Amino acid sequence: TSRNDDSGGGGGSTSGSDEPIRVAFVPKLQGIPYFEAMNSGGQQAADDLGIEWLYQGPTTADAAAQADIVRSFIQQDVDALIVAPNDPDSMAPLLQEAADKGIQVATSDTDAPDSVRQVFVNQASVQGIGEALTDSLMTAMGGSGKYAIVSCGETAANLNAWIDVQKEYTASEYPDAEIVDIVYAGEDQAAATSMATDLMNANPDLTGLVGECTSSAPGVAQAVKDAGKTGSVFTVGLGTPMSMAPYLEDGSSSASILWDVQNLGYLTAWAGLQLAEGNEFEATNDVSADLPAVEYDADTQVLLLGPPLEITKDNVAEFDY
Amino acid sequence: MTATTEHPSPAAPAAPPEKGRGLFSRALEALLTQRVVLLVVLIVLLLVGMSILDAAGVLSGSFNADYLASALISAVPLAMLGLAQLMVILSGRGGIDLSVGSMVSLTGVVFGFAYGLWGWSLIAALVLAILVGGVCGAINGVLVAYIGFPPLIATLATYYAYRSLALVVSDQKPVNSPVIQDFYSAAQSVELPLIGGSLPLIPLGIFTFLIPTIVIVWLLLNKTTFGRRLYALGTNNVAATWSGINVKPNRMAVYIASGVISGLVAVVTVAQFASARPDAGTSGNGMALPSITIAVLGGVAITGGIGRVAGIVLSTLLIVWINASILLTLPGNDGTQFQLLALGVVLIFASLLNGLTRRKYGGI
Amino acid sequence: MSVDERGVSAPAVRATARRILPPPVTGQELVLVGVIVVLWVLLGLFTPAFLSAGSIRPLLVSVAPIALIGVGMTFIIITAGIDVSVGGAIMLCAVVTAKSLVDFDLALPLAIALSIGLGLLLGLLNGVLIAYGRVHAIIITFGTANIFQFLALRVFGSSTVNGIPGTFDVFGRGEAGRTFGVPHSFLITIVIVAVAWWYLRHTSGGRNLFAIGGNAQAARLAGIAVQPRILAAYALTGALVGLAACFFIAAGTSTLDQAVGSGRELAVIAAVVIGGTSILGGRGSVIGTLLGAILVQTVTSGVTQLGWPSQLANLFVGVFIIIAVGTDLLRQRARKAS
Amino acid sequence: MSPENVTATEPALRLELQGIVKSYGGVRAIRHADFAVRPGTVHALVGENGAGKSTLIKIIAGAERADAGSIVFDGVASTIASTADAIKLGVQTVYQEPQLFPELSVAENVFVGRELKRGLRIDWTAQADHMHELLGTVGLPDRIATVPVGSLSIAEQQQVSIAKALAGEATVLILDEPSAILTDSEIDVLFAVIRRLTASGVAVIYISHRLDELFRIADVVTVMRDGRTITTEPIGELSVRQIAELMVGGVVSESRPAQGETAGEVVLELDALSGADTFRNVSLTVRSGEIVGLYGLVGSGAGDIASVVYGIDRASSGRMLLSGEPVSIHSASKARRLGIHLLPANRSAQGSFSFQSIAFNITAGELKLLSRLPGWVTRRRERDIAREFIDRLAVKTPSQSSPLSSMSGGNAQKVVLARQLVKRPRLLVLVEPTQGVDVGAKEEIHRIISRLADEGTAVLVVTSDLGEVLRISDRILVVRDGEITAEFRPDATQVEILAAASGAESDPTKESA
Ligand SMILES: Nc1ncnc2c1ncn2[C@@H]1O[C@H](COP(=O)(O)OP(=O)(O)OP(=O)(O)O)[C@@H](O)[C@H]1O
Ligand SMILES: Nc1ncnc2c1ncn2[C@@H]1O[C@H](COP(=O)(O)OP(=O)(O)OP(=O)(O)O)[C@@H](O)[C@H]1O
Ligand SMILES: [Mg+2]
Ligand SMILES: [Mg+2]
Repeated sequence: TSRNDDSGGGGGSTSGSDEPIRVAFVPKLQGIPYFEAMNSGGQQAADDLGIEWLYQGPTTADAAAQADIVRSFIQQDVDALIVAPNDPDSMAPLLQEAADKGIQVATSDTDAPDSVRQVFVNQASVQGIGEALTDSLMTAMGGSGKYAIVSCGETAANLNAWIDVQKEYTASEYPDAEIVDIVYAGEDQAAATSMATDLMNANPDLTGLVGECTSSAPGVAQAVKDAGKTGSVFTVGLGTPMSMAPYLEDGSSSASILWDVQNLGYLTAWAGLQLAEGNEFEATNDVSADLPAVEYDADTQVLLLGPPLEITKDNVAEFDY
Repeated sequence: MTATTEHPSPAAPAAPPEKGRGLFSRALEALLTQRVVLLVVLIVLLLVGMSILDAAGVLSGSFNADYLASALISAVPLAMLGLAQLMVILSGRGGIDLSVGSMVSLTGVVFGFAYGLWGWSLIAALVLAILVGGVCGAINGVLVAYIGFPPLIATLATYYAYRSLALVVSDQKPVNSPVIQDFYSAAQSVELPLIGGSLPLIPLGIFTFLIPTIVIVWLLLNKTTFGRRLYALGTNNVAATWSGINVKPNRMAVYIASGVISGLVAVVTVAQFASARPDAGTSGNGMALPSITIAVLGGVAITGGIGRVAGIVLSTLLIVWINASILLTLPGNDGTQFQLLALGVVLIFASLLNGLTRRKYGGI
Repeated sequence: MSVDERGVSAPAVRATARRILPPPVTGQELVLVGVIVVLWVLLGLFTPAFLSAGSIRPLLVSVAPIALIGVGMTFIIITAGIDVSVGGAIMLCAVVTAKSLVDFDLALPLAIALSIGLGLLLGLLNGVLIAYGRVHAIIITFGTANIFQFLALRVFGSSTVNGIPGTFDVFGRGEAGRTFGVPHSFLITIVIVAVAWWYLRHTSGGRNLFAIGGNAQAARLAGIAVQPRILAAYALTGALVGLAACFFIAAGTSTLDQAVGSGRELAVIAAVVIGGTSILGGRGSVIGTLLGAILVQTVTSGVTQLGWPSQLANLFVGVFIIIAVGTDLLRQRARKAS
Repeated sequence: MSPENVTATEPALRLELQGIVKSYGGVRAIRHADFAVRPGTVHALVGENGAGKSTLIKIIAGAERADAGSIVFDGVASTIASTADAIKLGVQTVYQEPQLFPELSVAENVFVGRELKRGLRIDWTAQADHMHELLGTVGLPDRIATVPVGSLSIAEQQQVSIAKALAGEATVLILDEPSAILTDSEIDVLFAVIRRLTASGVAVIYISHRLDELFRIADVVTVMRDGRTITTEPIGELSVRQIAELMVGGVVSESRPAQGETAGEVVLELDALSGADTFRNVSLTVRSGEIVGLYGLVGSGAGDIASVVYGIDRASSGRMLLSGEPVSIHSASKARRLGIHLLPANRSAQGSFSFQSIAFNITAGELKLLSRLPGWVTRRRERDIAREFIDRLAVKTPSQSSPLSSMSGGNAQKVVLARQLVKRPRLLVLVEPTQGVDVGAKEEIHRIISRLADEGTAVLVVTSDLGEVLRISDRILVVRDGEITAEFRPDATQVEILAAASGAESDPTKESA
């Protein structure tokens, strides 16, 4: 068997010192603007930093399909492997396998806490996102009223984490506001729309809706628009700029909470390079012109992109994804 | 050869042994009319082709035994559920089980609770998983065998019901604990004792779950009277009744078997994911449609009465290895997209080839 | 053996004529109407606004595409076939149509024609392979489902289709999309269901579909052109998928993503079987299918409007499939017994 | 018509086939067939099971395509590529196995593929009208029109198939063993129809194993053997015996099988047994070593008695005793455990595992015998058992692993019978044991039955074949309208028995086999 010589730097074609450093990133799901934007950011970094950026994602947001891809990257013996796990728990052992083969491992966008990942590239703190969502909805709703959340995958770890923050934060900061229901529409826009409609019918006094992910954010806005309740029911969500633009324009969506996804991709690629070269992270790192001071928390091993960013009709045009 | 139970067409055996026919023409006929042979050939072609590409250095990673072996980890649930479908589809009357994925999710969660949270022993939790799977399957069985629901409908209904239950009982959070984290070792790749050194690491699940299941199902189908009764009622339900076969309990049994296997797969999946996910068997395309695909690609006649264990094993190997190969051949999103194309083309090509040639060689 | 030599009096004949006519509606359909009425009344009582236009209209909008494809699926299942590729076909038709709406700003008729034409093409592919390939429909359509999905993903090109214009709003968005307050997508569906019902009941083409599903061999021996008819059933379904894809775009947001169509095949099949069409072929009705689609949508949106956990909806869908088909089974038992 | 005036007025040929060849995979169904039919004549086609009769007519009907050979129709060379083509030419066919649609009503079945239309619509009134007339012609009640065919008896289904063939305009009418499952009175109706058709110039091709009836209806007879057409003669020139010998290519013994008069103790006793609404207080006994013939016209309820004895149906009242022990049998498996075996009437539906091997089919009823270990099977035992019975019943097959679907009706019947004999039964019930079986095989099956009896098995033969019941029974019980109306000894005449079976209205002037 070739097992032993493999860990050296495997496939004939890919080994060899003159080759650039190879940083691989596995998104949760391919073909959605969010991760494709991360990809273009990573590509950008690759060009700037002279590394090879490998990007491959499953066609369904499915832990098993993602594992197959991770396995193939391990087989390709890349220098750094970074994953946005669909299921953190199931990713942990795979990262272990990679590490055992001498591959530098990290997570981005979604963490795998109890794994051997050396760093988590965090777009914004869970706290930050949850609070930003709540705050911008509350500004629209005037600090009080009933609202509901249309989430996506029932089991999506980070969505559920944000929702928990929203619950607590709303309770503590906005005593006059109340979350009346939380529903799960999967990655399905149509389902998100009709569930949002049902929620408005079920709660005539509903004045707010949150679209917790990139497919439900435009979904809830569309529902409000169709119901002709623009201006009386306010929506916010985690939507990618271009998909949200029309709704931000016509006011059916008040704001979209996101972050500069391309920069997140850039930072991810950069972090991969640092790991591959064995560099330590500073407390604050000068990554690029856009990212002059990225903070690193050595205890939690987290690189933080920065505070979440509120996209409104004023700045939505600045983004091309 | 088990012409006795397993020949889809009168082809090979029905033809009187003509002296004149050369070895080649008989080999060709076998290739064209027998799925198992076709699958073996396709697998060989794949391996040879990929090795050439590898030698030519156009692959992004080395295509070697280790990779093939590590890819087998996804073959475990696929093949096991394929075997479940084999038995169910064999039983005829439109036998099919759309609920396997949901049963995996549900039993997985229950297993997770028992083993991960209630601190049950592995054996106890395993038995529980088998029981829960068996009960889910029994519900399908009663609906189909005793009340007379068309299987597709009964299992479509329970597919919806079980997946929803899995989410409800788990409060839609993966069940998790250190114990379950460590349970991943049950899915890890290991070195075989003795000869192991000269072989690649093989996922443990192959030995602990898949091969035992293969052997048991194969023995059931080919070496037991239950298998005969199954083929009989799958071929002609009425004639089976008139031959003194109690069709209802036997038909029910295959749905229970399907549930039990799903229970085992649930355990495998918990090990693989190192957590009990309430959507383990239903996320993405779910597990039901792929397992049915494996079964039909393996040559199981959807109308019942025809199907072989070897076909399931081989079609799983083919699919798993094709997918693994594509990932090494096509970088970026293309890779995962072309996996879909490959699956579709192989499935249609194989069925059409056998379907059409069966006519030439005198079909059913 | 000529038709004219009557051996009986005219009234007697007319009586027999009525007797040999297939029944206009099946018991199953009546049961479904009952169940739906009861559910709507209950939901009307226990939710603030279920029976309001603002709730019923979106319900009809989501019913339309499922019922529409359901009509084709009913034809197919009556011939003892099945099509699990509709999900992939929706995805492909939707993305191609949406993209050309964005890129070329197609006029409405062109866009519809494009979508239906493409769907028809996909249906023909299924039909040819199934009718002439001697392979069971479920196998072929499993295969084509993957291929359609692949093609759709290529067209998506690892991105979503953004900024889809409101060309399809006439199908049910806003006042322009309604007549007498009913969304046009639903009205179109009703019309197509009615035509399909008449075709299945009163034309030889329709009756022959039942014959094919009942016993294909005997149908062939009776001189029916079995293969072309089967082909036609899949082609029809393809065309309807094309139209339904327009409905999906119309009901969706200004962004189309890869999730479109996924899992719809099961939703359609569920509607068909709840509607009393026998999966074994030879028996079925498009009205039942429409009712089945309405029932499923009622359950899912009912659960949300009642404020129950949304993940319970599927449980109820499962239960209703059992109940609907179960009652059908029991009534057949009863009929056999008597 | 009599053969004489046929040969006198030589009408042109309606249909002529030459050098027809057809094989299925390895099986050479037709090696060489020449066949010509004249309008206005009834042309009988006879041959042993597997001779190729059905295959030949399937080629005429467009259901199969010949590998070689030519077809000339009304003087024009024609290719019949599909059943549609054949029907266009006016070829109407009644197949050996009824080809109907169980879910659809009789009315719809009759008009499938030949609907009467007004514009796009089906003209239901015209169909109802025509329907009424057709049902009258084939002797079925009018009310049956709306019943789903699935719920009819095989005989009724056969009559529906005939009505179906009559629904379209016919130039050639093909009947493949229509009489096999019809009662004599139903056959009389059929013959009346045939005579009307021939009078109006239709050519009728008539396949049957009941050689005696050919002399009542046929003008010309063609004999097939091993896929070849051996000879074609005016019926008058041949005797039953000659035809039989041409078919088997040898000499047929007329000898009645030896009958063991050693009737032992009572095995089966029915005491005032009644079925749901199929038969009423039937009492009978069958002793070991005795062959009891239960004769009844189709629909008389004789078959239903068998189903109850075998546990397929339930008795509504009365007792059943096995060797004096009262038993309640509610499943076939229970029946078999008690040593009661049954050969079902409908071979294809109730007997065959069509695409499974012959060996599988033979052993399917007695899986326990396939190994010493309970629940286990070993292939060697299976092979041995299969070989033994293939030899004992002289089943014609290249290999025991051939699928049953590749065998002709008669050979398939032997295989299904073998299944009942693998384990020697205490009581063997045979329902229409020789239906659609040729003379040679019929003899063998009868011989097998009486050998079993001699070895001490109690045999109950349920049949509507008068010759058969007289030939093999030690005692004959006649069933009419669900009741046992008479008992005869085998020396009774056909006329007596028929009278008892069909009430007064059967004509006693019927020539006997
Ligand atoms: N390529 C393979 N890889 C792994 N297992 C295999 C392979 N081929 C066959 N097997 C296993 O070997 C056993 C024999 O296969 P199969 O069921 O085809 O037996 P068979 O050829 O039908 O023999 P028999 O005539 O006794 O039934 C089964 O357990 C099957 O799963
Ligand atoms: N579909 C088939 N596949 C393979 N062999 C077949 C098929 N149909 C018929 N045969 C073979 O062709 C030969 C002729 O069959 P055919 O049915 O014509 O005989 P037959 O004269 O009608 O016999 P019977 O009187 O029993 O009906 C038989 O040997 C049979 O095994
Ligand atoms: Mg085998
Ligand atoms: Mg025949």
